[in-house]
Amino acid sequence: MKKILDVKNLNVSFNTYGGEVKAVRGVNFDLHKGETLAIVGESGSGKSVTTKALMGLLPKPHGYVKEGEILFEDKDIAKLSEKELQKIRGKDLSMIFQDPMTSLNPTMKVGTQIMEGLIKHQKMSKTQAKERALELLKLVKIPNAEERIKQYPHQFSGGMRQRVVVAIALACNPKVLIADEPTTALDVTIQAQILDLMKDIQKKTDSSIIFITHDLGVVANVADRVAVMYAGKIVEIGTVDEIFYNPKHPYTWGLLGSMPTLDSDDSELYAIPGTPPDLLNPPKGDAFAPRNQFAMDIDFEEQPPMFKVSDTHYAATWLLDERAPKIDPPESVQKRIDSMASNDGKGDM
Amino acid sequence: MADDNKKNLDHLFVLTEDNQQSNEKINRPVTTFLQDAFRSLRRNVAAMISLVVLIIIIVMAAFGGQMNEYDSTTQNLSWAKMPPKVQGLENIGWLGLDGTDSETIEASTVEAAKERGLARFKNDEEHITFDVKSEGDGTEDSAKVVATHDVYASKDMEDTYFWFGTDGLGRDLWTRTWEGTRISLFIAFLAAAIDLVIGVAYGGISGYYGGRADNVMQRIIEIITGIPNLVVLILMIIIMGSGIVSISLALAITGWTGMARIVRGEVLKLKNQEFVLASRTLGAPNGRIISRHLIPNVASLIIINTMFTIPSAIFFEAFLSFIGLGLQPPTASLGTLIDDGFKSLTTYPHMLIFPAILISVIMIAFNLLGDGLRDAFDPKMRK
Amino acid sequence: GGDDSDSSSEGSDSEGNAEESSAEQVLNLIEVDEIPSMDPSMATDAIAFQWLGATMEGLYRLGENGEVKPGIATDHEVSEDSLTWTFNLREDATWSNGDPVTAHDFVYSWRRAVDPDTGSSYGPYMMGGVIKNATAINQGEMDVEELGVKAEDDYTLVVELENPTPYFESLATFGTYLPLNQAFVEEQGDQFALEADTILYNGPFTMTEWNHNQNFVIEKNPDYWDADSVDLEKINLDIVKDTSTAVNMYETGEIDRVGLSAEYVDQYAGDERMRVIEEPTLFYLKMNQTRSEALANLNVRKAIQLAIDKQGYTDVILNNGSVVAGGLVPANFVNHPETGEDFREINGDLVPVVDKEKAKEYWNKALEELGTDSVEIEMLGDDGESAEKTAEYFQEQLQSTLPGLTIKIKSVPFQERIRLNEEMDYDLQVSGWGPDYIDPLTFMNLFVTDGPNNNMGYSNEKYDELIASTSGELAQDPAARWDAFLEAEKILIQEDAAISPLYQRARTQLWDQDIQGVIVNPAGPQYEYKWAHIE
Amino acid sequence: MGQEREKLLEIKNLKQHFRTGRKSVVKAVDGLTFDVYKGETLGLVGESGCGKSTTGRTIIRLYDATDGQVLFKGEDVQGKLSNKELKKFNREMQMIFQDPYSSLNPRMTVMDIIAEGIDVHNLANNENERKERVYELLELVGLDKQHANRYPHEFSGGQRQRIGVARALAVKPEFIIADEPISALDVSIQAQVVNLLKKLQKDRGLTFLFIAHDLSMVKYISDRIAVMYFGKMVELADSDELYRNPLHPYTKSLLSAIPLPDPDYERNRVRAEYDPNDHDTSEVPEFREVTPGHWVLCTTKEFEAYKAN
Amino acid sequence: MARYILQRLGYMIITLFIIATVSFFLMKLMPGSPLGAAQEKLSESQLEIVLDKYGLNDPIPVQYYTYMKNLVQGDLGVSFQFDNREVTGILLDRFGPSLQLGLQALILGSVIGILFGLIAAVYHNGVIDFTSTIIAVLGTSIPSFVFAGLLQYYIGVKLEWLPVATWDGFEYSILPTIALAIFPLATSARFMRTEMVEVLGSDFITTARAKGVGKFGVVFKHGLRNALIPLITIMGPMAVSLLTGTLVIEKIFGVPGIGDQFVNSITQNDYPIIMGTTLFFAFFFILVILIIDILYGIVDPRIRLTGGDK
Ligand SMILES: Nc1ncnc2c1ncn2[C@@H]1O[C@H](COP(=O)(O)OP(=O)(O)OP(=O)(O)O)[C@@H](O)[C@H]1O
Ligand SMILES: Nc1ncnc2c1ncn2[C@@H]1O[C@H](COP(=O)(O)OP(=O)(O)OP(=O)(O)O)[C@@H](O)[C@H]1O
Ligand SMILES: [Mg+2]
Ligand SMILES: [Mg+2]
Repeated sequence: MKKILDVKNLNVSFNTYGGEVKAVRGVNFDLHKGETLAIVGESGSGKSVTTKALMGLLPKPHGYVKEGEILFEDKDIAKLSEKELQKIRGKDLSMIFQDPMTSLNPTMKVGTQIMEGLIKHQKMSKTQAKERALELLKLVKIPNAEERIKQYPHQFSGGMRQRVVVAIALACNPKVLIADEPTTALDVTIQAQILDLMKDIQKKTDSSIIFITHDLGVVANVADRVAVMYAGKIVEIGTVDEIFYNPKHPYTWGLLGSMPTLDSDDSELYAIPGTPPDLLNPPKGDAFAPRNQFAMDIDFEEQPPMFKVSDTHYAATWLLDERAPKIDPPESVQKRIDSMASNDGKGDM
Repeated sequence: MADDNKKNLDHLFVLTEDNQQSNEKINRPVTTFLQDAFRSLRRNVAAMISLVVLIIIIVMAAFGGQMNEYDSTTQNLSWAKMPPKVQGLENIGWLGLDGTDSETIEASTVEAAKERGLARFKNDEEHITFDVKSEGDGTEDSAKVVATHDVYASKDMEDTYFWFGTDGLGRDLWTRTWEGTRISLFIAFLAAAIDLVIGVAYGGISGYYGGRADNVMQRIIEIITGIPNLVVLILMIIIMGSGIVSISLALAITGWTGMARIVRGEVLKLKNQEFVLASRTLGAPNGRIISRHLIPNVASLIIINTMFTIPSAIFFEAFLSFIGLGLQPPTASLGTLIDDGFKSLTTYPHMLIFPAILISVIMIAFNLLGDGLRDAFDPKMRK
Repeated sequence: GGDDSDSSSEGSDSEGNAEESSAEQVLNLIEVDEIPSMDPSMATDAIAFQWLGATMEGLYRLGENGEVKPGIATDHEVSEDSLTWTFNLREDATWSNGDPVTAHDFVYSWRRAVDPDTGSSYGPYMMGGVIKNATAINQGEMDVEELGVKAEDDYTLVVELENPTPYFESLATFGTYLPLNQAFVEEQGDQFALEADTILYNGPFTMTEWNHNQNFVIEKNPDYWDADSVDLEKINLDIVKDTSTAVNMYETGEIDRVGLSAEYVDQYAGDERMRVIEEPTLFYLKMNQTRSEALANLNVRKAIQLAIDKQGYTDVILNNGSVVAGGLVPANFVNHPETGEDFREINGDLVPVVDKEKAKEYWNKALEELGTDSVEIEMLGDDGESAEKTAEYFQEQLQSTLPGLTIKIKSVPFQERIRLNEEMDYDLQVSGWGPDYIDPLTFMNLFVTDGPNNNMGYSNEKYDELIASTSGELAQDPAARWDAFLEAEKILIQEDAAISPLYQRARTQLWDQDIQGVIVNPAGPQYEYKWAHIE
Repeated sequence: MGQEREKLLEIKNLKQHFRTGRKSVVKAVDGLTFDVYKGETLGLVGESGCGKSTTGRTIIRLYDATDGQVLFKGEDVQGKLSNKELKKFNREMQMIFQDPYSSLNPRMTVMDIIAEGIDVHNLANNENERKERVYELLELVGLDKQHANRYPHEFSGGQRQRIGVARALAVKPEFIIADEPISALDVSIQAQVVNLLKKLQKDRGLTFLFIAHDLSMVKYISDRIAVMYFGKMVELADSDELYRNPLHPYTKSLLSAIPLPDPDYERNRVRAEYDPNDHDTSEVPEFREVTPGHWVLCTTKEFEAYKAN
Repeated sequence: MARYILQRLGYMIITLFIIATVSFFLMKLMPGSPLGAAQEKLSESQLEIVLDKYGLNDPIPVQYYTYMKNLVQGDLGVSFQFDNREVTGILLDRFGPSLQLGLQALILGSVIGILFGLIAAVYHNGVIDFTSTIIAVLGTSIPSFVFAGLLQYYIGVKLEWLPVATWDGFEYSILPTIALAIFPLATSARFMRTEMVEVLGSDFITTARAKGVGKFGVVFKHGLRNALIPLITIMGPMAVSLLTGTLVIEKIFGVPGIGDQFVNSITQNDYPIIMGTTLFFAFFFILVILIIDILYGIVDPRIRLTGGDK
């Protein structure tokens, strides 16, 4: 498969009153044509910042790419001027944001907001753009599109608004669609609809998707590959099956373990204790160490490198070092993994 | 990984014991909300400078009047309208603190201009110096002469210093300016204080009880806003005589509605916040909810609003002086001083400049401080 | 025009702009407020009387030095008993609508002024006690027809007076005595005198434009009987309230005359354009004897009379040419009927400018009499120009000269001051009086017992008698009448120290130097433009 | 089961209508009837805006019910109560709120926040006792007593939520309404709070009404689950029963929409969509017991069909 | 919408009625008579006659009744100080210049202020931002009469660019407009900046940028309208005070406006004008607030104007 995006050693920092916030610290990943890469990780782990850097949307001047390259079709986005970026944004790279309530301009008609990108990038006339906008609204299954196109965002429900956001993002058939928690604010039922919609469209247009979420259920649903972020780093990356059925990083264990399944299971959930680190002063060693049940002394001294598990699966934990004691995932996590395996094929009901 | 690196670290590959316990600790020192706000205020240079300036002004308002030998009421007509003169600064010409009055005169010839210059300063030839700027060719206003009159010398008062000069009754303006500042600040603080009490109580009650009470109370506010404050002020003056109290009261009577609106709006928002609901589920009485939960959370807005009330009260007082409804003499306020000085703007600019600068500095400082506080109190702006 | 050939100031040869006499005869002036009324019966204030005077003509008009010049009346006869005045009117005077001005117009206007239905303030004030039955009519006790004024024929007006009034001639120049065209007034009804075209003019000028509160235009009246004497074609008036604005307008040449406040007088010192205009308006300190025990004491009042340095006050604070006053009747106002000497010169300064030693003496005596060593007195101030400084200054002067005295300043809005005055609810106040007609009486009757302007509890039988005699037995003996005034003034000021004279007001103004022949009147309209011209 | 157990709370035909305009009325809760047994956790699920919070808040008297009864230990707690009754009620029933950020007063120390109930009900005789109680509670929810004199903004979401729990526990309530206590929390933190609640229930025999829209969590923590749709309850059953045998189409659609952290499962998922128009509208549906303990909102026809199943 | 406006107008009538009543009785509390200095010259009985003419001797309830009755018929009475002149006419006359001046100042001030604020927000923390902050703070910190006086002296007298004062055509209105505009300018610049900075940081702006919308489009098409919403709130009362005349500016520039008239009538005890003006101000105030609320609805589609409370 063709690599459409290649992120190399991305470092993003913010200058704040308190000092430099190192929000992203050396992130590497790539994206192939037609695939969906999910990025998971808890709040503040740098997911959004990473994607904003991809779009060249870091808040200037205090947020900046400190180091690294973002190669999109061999151009380094980090080095493009604002003007050049404007040409790419919305056309080749497109983005859906987390909160449908705030990511639409409340004072502009929904139709106009969809048409804007079309007029700009596809050089369409107003009428053409309007037609296409209608088409898009229908594509995202907005009933009564002819009526709705003239309405304002507040007249839409949350789910419909998010569909509008999706329509805007899809307007110019982008090569890469970045979706930053597009369903977090939505109900499960609506979330399911949006996810289906995205998958559907991806199939039709063969675009690539970077999908950010902290909901592992969603990941399991949409992703081909998964990157797990913690404290500004990717701590584990692999195919969706590798991550779910053979997780190697203790943080990934924590994430999996803290989600109950629908199977009756009265045992305690596996909770990750403590709170995430302060990125103003990232710890010396492994940032996850203080919350890691299986932390070793080395974790407090040295940052772990990426250990290769398979060709597609890497994890940054000293536990994978040959000198480390052999540690298995905690019982509750293991049980969950096992039960998932046994669940196979029983998904329909 | 380099090989030697590995060796050195071998011993570290053991599980750390008791890792869990430590991480629920918070290592930062305890900071109250106010400390936190103040800390971010401290980073705001403009606001901090304003704060320092205001403190200096307040100290000067309290003690500045006592820094020289003059008092604010003793008159001496032979000392009237003397320009400012300051020890040490009298030789720095452009500061204008050298105790001279000067006037640029344009006439057709230098002689004519000089003659008018002499007349301008009561023909006190001995102490007038001329600086011919342009010679002139006999046509109208072609000659330009600056006549400078050494006022102190002409009165044989070379060793006397009025730092800000004197006013039309020969009173020391330094003393009067600081006393005026004191009065202006006092009026402003008094008005703000009354404002605070009425506005906060009214807004709080209106917002908290809501419903019909709120509706009625809001209509009352509308009516009060509809009655011009000058009418109220005149009534106050007539009932209580014109003075600090009546001006502050008039200011407060018409001014509290703004505060009430703000507090009401905030209380309306706050009263549905979950922490208030939590308190209600615990059975806390209304009094407790208002005093422990609502008021402390509106406090920052109240402080900010007060920061903006104070300068507008100072302004209003100045405005009243301008339309002749200000304080009664011989009490000075910045307003009366500016009004007084404004009349002599072109002849004796010193009478206007010092109080005008002071009022502007006070206004700027309160505004910047208010802005700074708003930023400091607003958690969105912090980080 | 006319007979005022000796124009006041001549020297405008300083600059090279002495252009031909064909200068445009236009004056640009400002007025400090809107004209409150152009209805002669309703007018009460200086601005109204100023422009009524310019656009209308009564029996007579004031000329140079307060001399009475012929107006609609050419001359008059006075009866033996001085009670009947017969005016002969000129036949060539017309209203601006072409109607002739007749004696009936006067009868109508004067009746209207005292008619209680009109609700005039100045009608009863100016005519009451002067024209026969005026007061009774105003009280509703008699019919207006019974007013002592008759049109013998179209051009003969007979006026019957209540008392002999030697100054009636000058009274007849006053705005309230102007004639009105009955047909026109009644036709206009409510609208009368509200706009420039709802007024009829018979004076040297007419008002051609009146944009309320903004500006108005006065133009030469071609139908005026003496139009030949009128040079001025037009006066443009803007309403400007702020002194510095006015000065700025003068500086840019937008207006031709401006009044200077004390601050500006310094700035323009030595400027040739400056003119000082002395007015017969007198300011004095009223001392209310009814409220404060201290002020009821003669020595306290005498001390106060002497304690204030009035010279410093006029020179530094007022700084507008005002002069210290030594009595109640201003200087250069009335002259002895025989010798022509000035009233003030004859009676001299009844109190010195200042005498702090003497003041202290009186004060100590007074304190002894009062049996106290501290006295508090309230001084009422208002919010007029330099009123604040005045209050401050007097306070300081009195307190520093008279130990134990505390002066509390109470400053209130103008209307409130009038009320407090009326109710005698004050101790001290600065008050001023400008004459309504040219006779000492306009000042002297202020302080008769219960006089409308007394309001300070002053009462002296002798004084009352003397004043009464001037309108009674002495009315026809000018010299004796004069002496009565002299004596009365001494009683008021020297003996009783009822008031403390302060100063006689002057105004300092900048005038364009080519303006000539504007007369400043002692009473009535302040300026007379009929004979003005621009060189 | 069910019937023999002691009913702690009985809700009968509860209605809560909000007047939003002159004419418009939002029927946030429209005739709920259900019981909560002593010691159980009843989960309440449904999509956003279906009236879950309103139900909770009405039960605890934050709103005055438009209609219906709330019997707590057999006594009606709606309507006018005497001060004493009210105080007692306030101690017996408590609430944990959704938003860990807005539910703690930012101007109060943790000590004062937790002690508020103690203060209001005079549960401590002196300052020292008050302090000890707060320390105890802090420890109970897994926090350190050093935290007592700090302000809420210094805590993470999970810690804040635990402070909220401690506050509710301070008055030793029997019944706690937890209104989406974890939905605003990070995944890695959610488990901390859920574990805590579970532990509390086990140790202290508390009764919970657990409101959430995340069915998997609800399933994990609840004994029984009630499903709400537009102000009405559509299904109520034992959690296993509901999961295994959902009857109402809405419940089915809800269950089918929950994404599970299992890629294989997800790949094969089939979603059931719910269209309220599919119902027979000629008859007003009623809440009926299909099998013992399993209630569904249905018409007679549907009822028969369910029964047959 | 129409229903909403009707309802608001209904409220307005009630409010105005109360204000009329309150101001009527406040007037009765004001001491002194409207006759001014002339009254000093009258004897007691003459005074009575004059007071009778104005109906000031009637019992207060009667006066109140008469006043209200006339008010309902749109008759505000006649002025005391300007003999026989109708208050309504005076107010309308005087309102013209104030309205013109106020509108000009409002437009000038808010347009420039908004531009300033916009630029400052876009170049957040730059030199322009700093400069405009300084201008904004100075603009609200210098007493208006000082500013007006300086403007008149330097531009009118020294440079002779514009007429010094009086009211005689458009060029006469320029200086007072500038003097009057400085406050709205400063205020709107400050508000605009704060709001715009906030709006520019919001999600939908990021969405717009993600669409590839350029800087200009982001600021004007997306930012401006949203930042205007809070600005409208403060512009309301400001507009009222500008449009109803500002005494100081009117006095200094010799503008025959209503602010000047108002103070004048207060010092002259001209009750009918004071009451008339108060009612007029109140009416205008409520009207402007209503307009503002309607404007809200236009600028912000989220706000629906309904008959209910808002
Ligand atoms: N504008 C900014 N200024 C300073 N710090 C920032 C800014 N934006 C983000 N950060 C910091 O960067 C870090 C990563 O933030 P980011 O928004 O990428 O997190 P996230 O993984 O998207 O979290 P969430 O799940 O809450 O969206 C956080 O610590 C945040 O505080
Ligand atoms: N005070 C109120 N006034 C008017 N309407 C209200 C009020 N409170 C809630 N509502 C309305 O009642 C309905 C139910 O709201 P509720 O908050 O109970 O839903 P919820 O199920 O808790 O949703 P969520 O999952 O979003 O918390 C909503 O449509 C809401 O808009
Ligand atoms: Mg994010
Ligand atoms: Mg809820």
